[in-house]
Amino acid sequence: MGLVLWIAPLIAVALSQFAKKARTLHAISIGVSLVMLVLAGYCTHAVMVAGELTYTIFNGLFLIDSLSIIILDIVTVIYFLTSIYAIGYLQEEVRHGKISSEKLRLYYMLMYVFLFAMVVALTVSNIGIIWVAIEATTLASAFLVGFQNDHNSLEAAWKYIIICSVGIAITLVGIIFLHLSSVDVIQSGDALKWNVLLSEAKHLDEPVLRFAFIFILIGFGTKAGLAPMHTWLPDAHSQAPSPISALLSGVLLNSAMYAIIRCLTIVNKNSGDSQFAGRLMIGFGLLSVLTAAIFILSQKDYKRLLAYSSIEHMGIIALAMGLFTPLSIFAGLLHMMNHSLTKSMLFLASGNILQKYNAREISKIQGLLKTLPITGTVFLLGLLAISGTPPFSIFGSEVNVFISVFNADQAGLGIVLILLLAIIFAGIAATLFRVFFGSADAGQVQPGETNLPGALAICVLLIAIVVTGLYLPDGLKDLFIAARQIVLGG
Amino acid sequence: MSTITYLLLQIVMIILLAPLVNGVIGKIKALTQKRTGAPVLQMYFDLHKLMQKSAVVSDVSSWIFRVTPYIVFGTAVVAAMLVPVSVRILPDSIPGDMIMLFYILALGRFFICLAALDTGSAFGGMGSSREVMISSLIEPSVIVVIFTLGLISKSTSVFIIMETMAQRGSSFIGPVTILLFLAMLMILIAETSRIPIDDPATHLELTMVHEAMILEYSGRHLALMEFGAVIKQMMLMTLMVNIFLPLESFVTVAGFPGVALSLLIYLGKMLVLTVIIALIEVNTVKVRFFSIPNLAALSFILAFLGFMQYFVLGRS
Amino acid sequence: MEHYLDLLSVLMLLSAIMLVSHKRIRSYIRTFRLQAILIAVIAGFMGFESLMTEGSIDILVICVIIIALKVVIIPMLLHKTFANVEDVVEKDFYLNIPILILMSCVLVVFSYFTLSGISGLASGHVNLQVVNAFSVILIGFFFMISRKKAIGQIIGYLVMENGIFVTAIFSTHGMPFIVDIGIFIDMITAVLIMGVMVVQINEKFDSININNLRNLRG
Amino acid sequence: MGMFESDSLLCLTIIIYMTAALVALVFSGQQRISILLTQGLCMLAGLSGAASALVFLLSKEEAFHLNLFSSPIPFLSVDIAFDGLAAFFLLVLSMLVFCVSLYSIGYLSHYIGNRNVCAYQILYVLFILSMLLVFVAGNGILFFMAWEAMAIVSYFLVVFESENPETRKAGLIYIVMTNVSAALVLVALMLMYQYTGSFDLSHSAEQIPGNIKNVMFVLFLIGFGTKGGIAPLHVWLPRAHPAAPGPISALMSGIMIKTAIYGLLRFLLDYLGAGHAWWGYVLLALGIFSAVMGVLYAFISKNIKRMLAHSSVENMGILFIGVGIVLVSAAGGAKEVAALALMATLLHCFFHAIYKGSLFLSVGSIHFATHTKNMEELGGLIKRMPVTAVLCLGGALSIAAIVPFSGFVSEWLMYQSIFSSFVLGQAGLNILLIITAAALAMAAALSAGSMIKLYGISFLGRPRSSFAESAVEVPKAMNAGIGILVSLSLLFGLFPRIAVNLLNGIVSDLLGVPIKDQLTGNVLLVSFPLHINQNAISPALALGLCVVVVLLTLLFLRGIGGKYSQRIYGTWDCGFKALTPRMQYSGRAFSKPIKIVFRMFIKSTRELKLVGDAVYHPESIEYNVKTESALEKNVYLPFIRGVSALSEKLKFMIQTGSVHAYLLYIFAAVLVLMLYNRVN
Repeated sequence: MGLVLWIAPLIAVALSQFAKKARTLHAISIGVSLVMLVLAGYCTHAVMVAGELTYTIFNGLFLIDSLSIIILDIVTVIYFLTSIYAIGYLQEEVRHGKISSEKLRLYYMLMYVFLFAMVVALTVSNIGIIWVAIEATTLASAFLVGFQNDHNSLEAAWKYIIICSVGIAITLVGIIFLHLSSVDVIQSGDALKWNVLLSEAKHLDEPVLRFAFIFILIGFGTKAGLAPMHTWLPDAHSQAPSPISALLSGVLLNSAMYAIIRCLTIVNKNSGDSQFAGRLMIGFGLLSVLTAAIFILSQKDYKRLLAYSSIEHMGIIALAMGLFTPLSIFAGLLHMMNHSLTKSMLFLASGNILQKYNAREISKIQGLLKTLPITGTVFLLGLLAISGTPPFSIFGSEVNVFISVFNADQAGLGIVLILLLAIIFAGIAATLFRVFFGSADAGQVQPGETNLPGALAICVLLIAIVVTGLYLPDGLKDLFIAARQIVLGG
Repeated sequence: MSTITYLLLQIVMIILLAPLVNGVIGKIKALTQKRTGAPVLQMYFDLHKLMQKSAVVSDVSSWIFRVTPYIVFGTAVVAAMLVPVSVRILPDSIPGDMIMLFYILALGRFFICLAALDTGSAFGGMGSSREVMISSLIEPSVIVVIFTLGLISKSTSVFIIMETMAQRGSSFIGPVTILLFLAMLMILIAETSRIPIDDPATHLELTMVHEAMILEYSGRHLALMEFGAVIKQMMLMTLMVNIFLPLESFVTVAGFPGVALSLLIYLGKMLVLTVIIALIEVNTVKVRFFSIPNLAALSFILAFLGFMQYFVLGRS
Repeated sequence: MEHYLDLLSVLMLLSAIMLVSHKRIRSYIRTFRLQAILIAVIAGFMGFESLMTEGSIDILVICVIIIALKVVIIPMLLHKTFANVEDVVEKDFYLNIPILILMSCVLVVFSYFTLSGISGLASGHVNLQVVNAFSVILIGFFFMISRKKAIGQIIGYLVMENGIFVTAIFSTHGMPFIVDIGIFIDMITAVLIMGVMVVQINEKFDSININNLRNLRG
Repeated sequence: MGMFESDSLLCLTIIIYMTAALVALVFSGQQRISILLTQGLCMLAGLSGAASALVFLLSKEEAFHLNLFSSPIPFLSVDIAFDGLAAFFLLVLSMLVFCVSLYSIGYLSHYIGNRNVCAYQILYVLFILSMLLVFVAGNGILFFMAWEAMAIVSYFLVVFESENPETRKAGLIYIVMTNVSAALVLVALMLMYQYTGSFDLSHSAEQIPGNIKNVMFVLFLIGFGTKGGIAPLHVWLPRAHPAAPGPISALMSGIMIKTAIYGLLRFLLDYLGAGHAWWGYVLLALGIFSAVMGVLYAFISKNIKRMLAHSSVENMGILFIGVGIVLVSAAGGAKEVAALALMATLLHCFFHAIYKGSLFLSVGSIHFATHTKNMEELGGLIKRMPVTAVLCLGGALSIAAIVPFSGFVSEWLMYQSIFSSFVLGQAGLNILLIITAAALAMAAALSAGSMIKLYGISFLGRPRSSFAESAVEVPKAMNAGIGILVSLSLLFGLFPRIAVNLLNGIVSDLLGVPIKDQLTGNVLLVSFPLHINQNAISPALALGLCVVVVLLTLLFLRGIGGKYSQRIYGTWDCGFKALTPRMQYSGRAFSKPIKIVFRMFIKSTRELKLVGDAVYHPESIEYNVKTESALEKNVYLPFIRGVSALSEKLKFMIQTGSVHAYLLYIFAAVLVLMLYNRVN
């Protein structure tokens, strides 16, 4: 049943081959995303009951536990909302003759491949396959990034594919050494399986493992957008069509981070403490937040700004994971969810803005609240949420991160972190708040929402982040706690 | 009981004698200038005449303009009630706090300044603007003087301060008191708008401050204004003489004769102070408006030095 | 036969350094093919050995794939893609060739220094081979940075991949089979996509000089 | 919990506020109804809030905790701790809210049709609610959440009339400064957690080591000081408060900046327990600085709302002086003095909220009637808006600390507490105290001056523009709102004992020394037989005397001069016969002398343009003076420029756009980490 998760996107690819009209394409995409959502729900249920879900075929290659199911749920939910949004978005694009219906099919097929790769990455037990899948996501999304096929998007795509491929290649080195560290312990049958590696962690060859972790961290870190490997991210996220940006920021970064967390778990269990790996994670995390702060302070392009804020939040997550205390891990996982929902909401909203004003420069946008009442409001609240303002969900997880930092007697680190976040807020306020006020020159912009499905989608996301700001369903909380247990090493 | 007698005494001594001071000052100035000068009681005649005249009121002005004279006069009188002419008769139920004394005067000043602006004439505005500057510059030294006196007598109540000074007997002349006296003298001059701060006799827009504010007034309003001003002056002078020249210790007899004697002494002291003020008026000229800050600063420095002296000389 | 492998690994390294010293795109591709052949040989050796000892033909299969992919297909694709610019001499480097070569030697030393700390690859032979292979990775990476044209990046990426593969095969006699297959599929698609993009870049910017791609900054 | 106990009333209040927000949302269609309902509900909530506070303060209940909601997310829970301090600030808030909402019913009428009333009202309610939560928050995180919410919501209210770019700039400065300061507060709270292991504000702070306490003090000082607009962190205040709509500026100046005082008292005095004397010294110094700075700028500003905003800075300075004395004397062990100073501080909070609220509201009425905030375009309003004029005069007298209004009482208590703290008798402190007193005196005189300017220029004389010419009296609801505040101010001015008795419990809670037994005399009389001075004031008596005197005078005059007769005639014009409004003294001219005297603090650039040929016979002369704060010019602007320039520079240094550079970063990262791994 869970295996349908792998099959469904492939079927969708096949179907969209034969689809004639745009409407059918949209229908297929909604259908498949709905199927994925249902399946994810099923798996979640199964995992909640059994703790993990696996099948005997491919000797247990398919394996989901609470950690992966959380990310998987995020993926499917955001993918679903994005595909709702995409309908309106793409229709608008087609209406303006920006893309032909042929390209529409290509878009959807690439989307399915992207989805497939991502789901595979989250549901397999073999780190090697995870690597393959994540590389595949790069390849699938490279064209999506360059979808507009103008100078900038092409440049972005090129940088994206080059840097990410290199990064992922480096990961491969790490995985080789990971394998090397386990050859004499684990028989070749379940080599590189993270569950086996985890259970055997104590017997792995420590120096090799550490060596491996360096490369894995840098490699997957490149994909997760940790500074200084983040450089592809602002370009790709700002140039990609907004639904893609939403997926990249809300989903792809998480699955890369997921892979890192898996390996982190193994390394820490192997060495018994989080000294070595923790330091690296915290270092990269803090560096990312710092970079984001520098870049946000004087940002001229709102999509880039959002991209940098993704870097910031990935940094926070990495930092939380690096601390490796129960609280910090819980907070980090929570932050992954909150950030994904909020950021994808923002990117979707920015897509509406881009289509309306057809300008990326902040300076060219005015009177947003008047022009796009719904999108504008959501965008404004989203900005507040992303910069950690109560009562939105990100505040909750950020505060928990802070607390765990101070709890670990890292007062200095905590102070730096808090101040950097304050600076980032100041930056966002200073650069971006001006777009909401005043009134757009009636010449080229006429008020009114164009993308109604999109408006619906972002509203759903807004409600989600407001609710999760103060409340978590018990089931979800149990999942997070189980996941925390897993990260802590079972 | 004592309160009633006190009030009566205050009314008689301060309010009724207030215009006389101006008369005396005027006379002394005239004599020093080899003139006969107006009679000492001139101001009484003026007030009487003014009270009978009908008032001319600007059509621009509002009720503020009309009520101000009463407020000014009222506050002056109330203030006068708080400053005993003799420490032998003190009220038991009137709290006379020295800070409050100046804040009561502030009420009057507030309304004078408003009334000056009420008629929409440039003179009024000029006057009140200048008045505000002078008063706010002199205020710090007032408070320092009050605090220092208060520290000496462990209270900021006028009565207690006067009593303590009186009990200190002949040792009243000391560095602290002298410095404070000089500071207070400047405050007095500033508050009563006399030379060198302001010239009550002039009506030249370059120089006038207080006169500019009451320029629009006439008839009984003017009378009340003038009267209020002299009461205020009388009150401040009383304050000074009873604090800085406490000759009570020379009065040995008790009871009514004692009171009478101390009142006589009080009149004597007042005469002395009047002469001092008159001589200052004669021998100095009105300073440039923007040198008034220097005078204010000087008075503040004096008061501050007095304060320092108090601590340096160990609570002398 | 270990010393054969040593020899081959050293040849690998040499080929990598040779690559750094080249200036023409055609010679890039030629050198890459040479390196691919070396890898194929190594894989052949290893595969033969493992066939003898364990009776598994995984590595031989992979050897075949390598020959098919790296020796035949990819160079062909590259030739096709860069047909029009093959003979252009790449002039402007960030650093001149001798210094580049010197730095790649430094990289070899560095990788020896860093790897020598790892007890996991204790026995000297493996150590030597792994060090060589690893240096190939670093040099490939370095090559990517040192060349300004798109082809430079692609070749460098491929060389990295070679190095990684050899490292894998030297240190652990290959990854699990399925992983290897996946890796190859990814690699070929990656190269394909890069190729396509190079074509697009070429027609958009009418040059494959990556330095022109600098609109997105800050 | 019975119906009329403070805890149930408190919950009721919160519920009513929530319903108010809901109602505003539901009735967004019919704006008139929604205004009536929402503001009405707010008034109701104000009443019940005040009731809860009063019940608590009068019945001397024990402080209580309520856990309204606790989230599955760790550390996020709405638990309320209600003690005397909270009750007091709740009381102030509720009284103000009641009057402001009453006022708003009239004020909002000119939003109907041209503004989003629904959004405004929801924000308004949320603003009040967040402040309420700040006061009753039981744990640090909730406190911070409420604090942050307050900042954000108030930001949106500040920029509500956002068509004016100045407003947006003000909003930006406000949001940035307030958030950075909030971050500092958060750091302090985190430190608190790190050492005590709990965010509970009633938890003891013993485990916190001394140096950390000092760090926390500095953090709290900057954090709360910025919120309270204490100089030199006040730059946002004179911009934001004038920019906001009338009722909002009343709330902001009236109560929001007081949250800073609440924070200081709550954390420094209640939580950290007074601590060192130097904390007090710092507060004193800051207080003096902002009192003088604030009043100077208030005096010279010609925008009526900005003048009031500056005067808020001054009053925050006075409050800081009060807190400073509390800390100094508490650290010095002179509990009575501390109690006296605390009482003075609380009273000043209370009264300033009342009269500053009334002033901002009446200035709002002026803006409502004339659509200008510029003093130089006003004048003669006393004839056109008689009621507003009377009410505004009341407010002006109160803030000028003039007998018999409430301003004087707290001012006098301030003087007395300064005077009392000489018992501590340290040379340095004595000097500082006497300077404080002098500064306070000058500030009081100057603020009286600025009120004379405000009132005289805008209400008296002749109208200086057509706006003022055509002004009409504002709706009754507005004047009613102001009226209540002014009469409260007069009431407490005449009978200060009421307020003092009310607050006595708080003082004894916080310092263990009830101030009550230092009070003697009847209700008319507040006197403090402290062991160093027995002083007394009785405003009521003074007023009574004054009235009697005036009546007697009237009789006397009647006796001498006969019936009063007057002749209406033009103002004296030197026979020139053509006085125009432009010949009146302007606001700028009024404040010129002070401006010249204090020129070292006030940077003003003037430009004189002679139109026409010769210097001797110009056709017309244009004279323009621009006054700006030396602080902003020399400190803030350069800083901001520097930061943004740096960011610009680094941006292009790092994100060069060259893929080679990017690869190089990764390469470098690999090499560095390998080295790192090798060397340890």
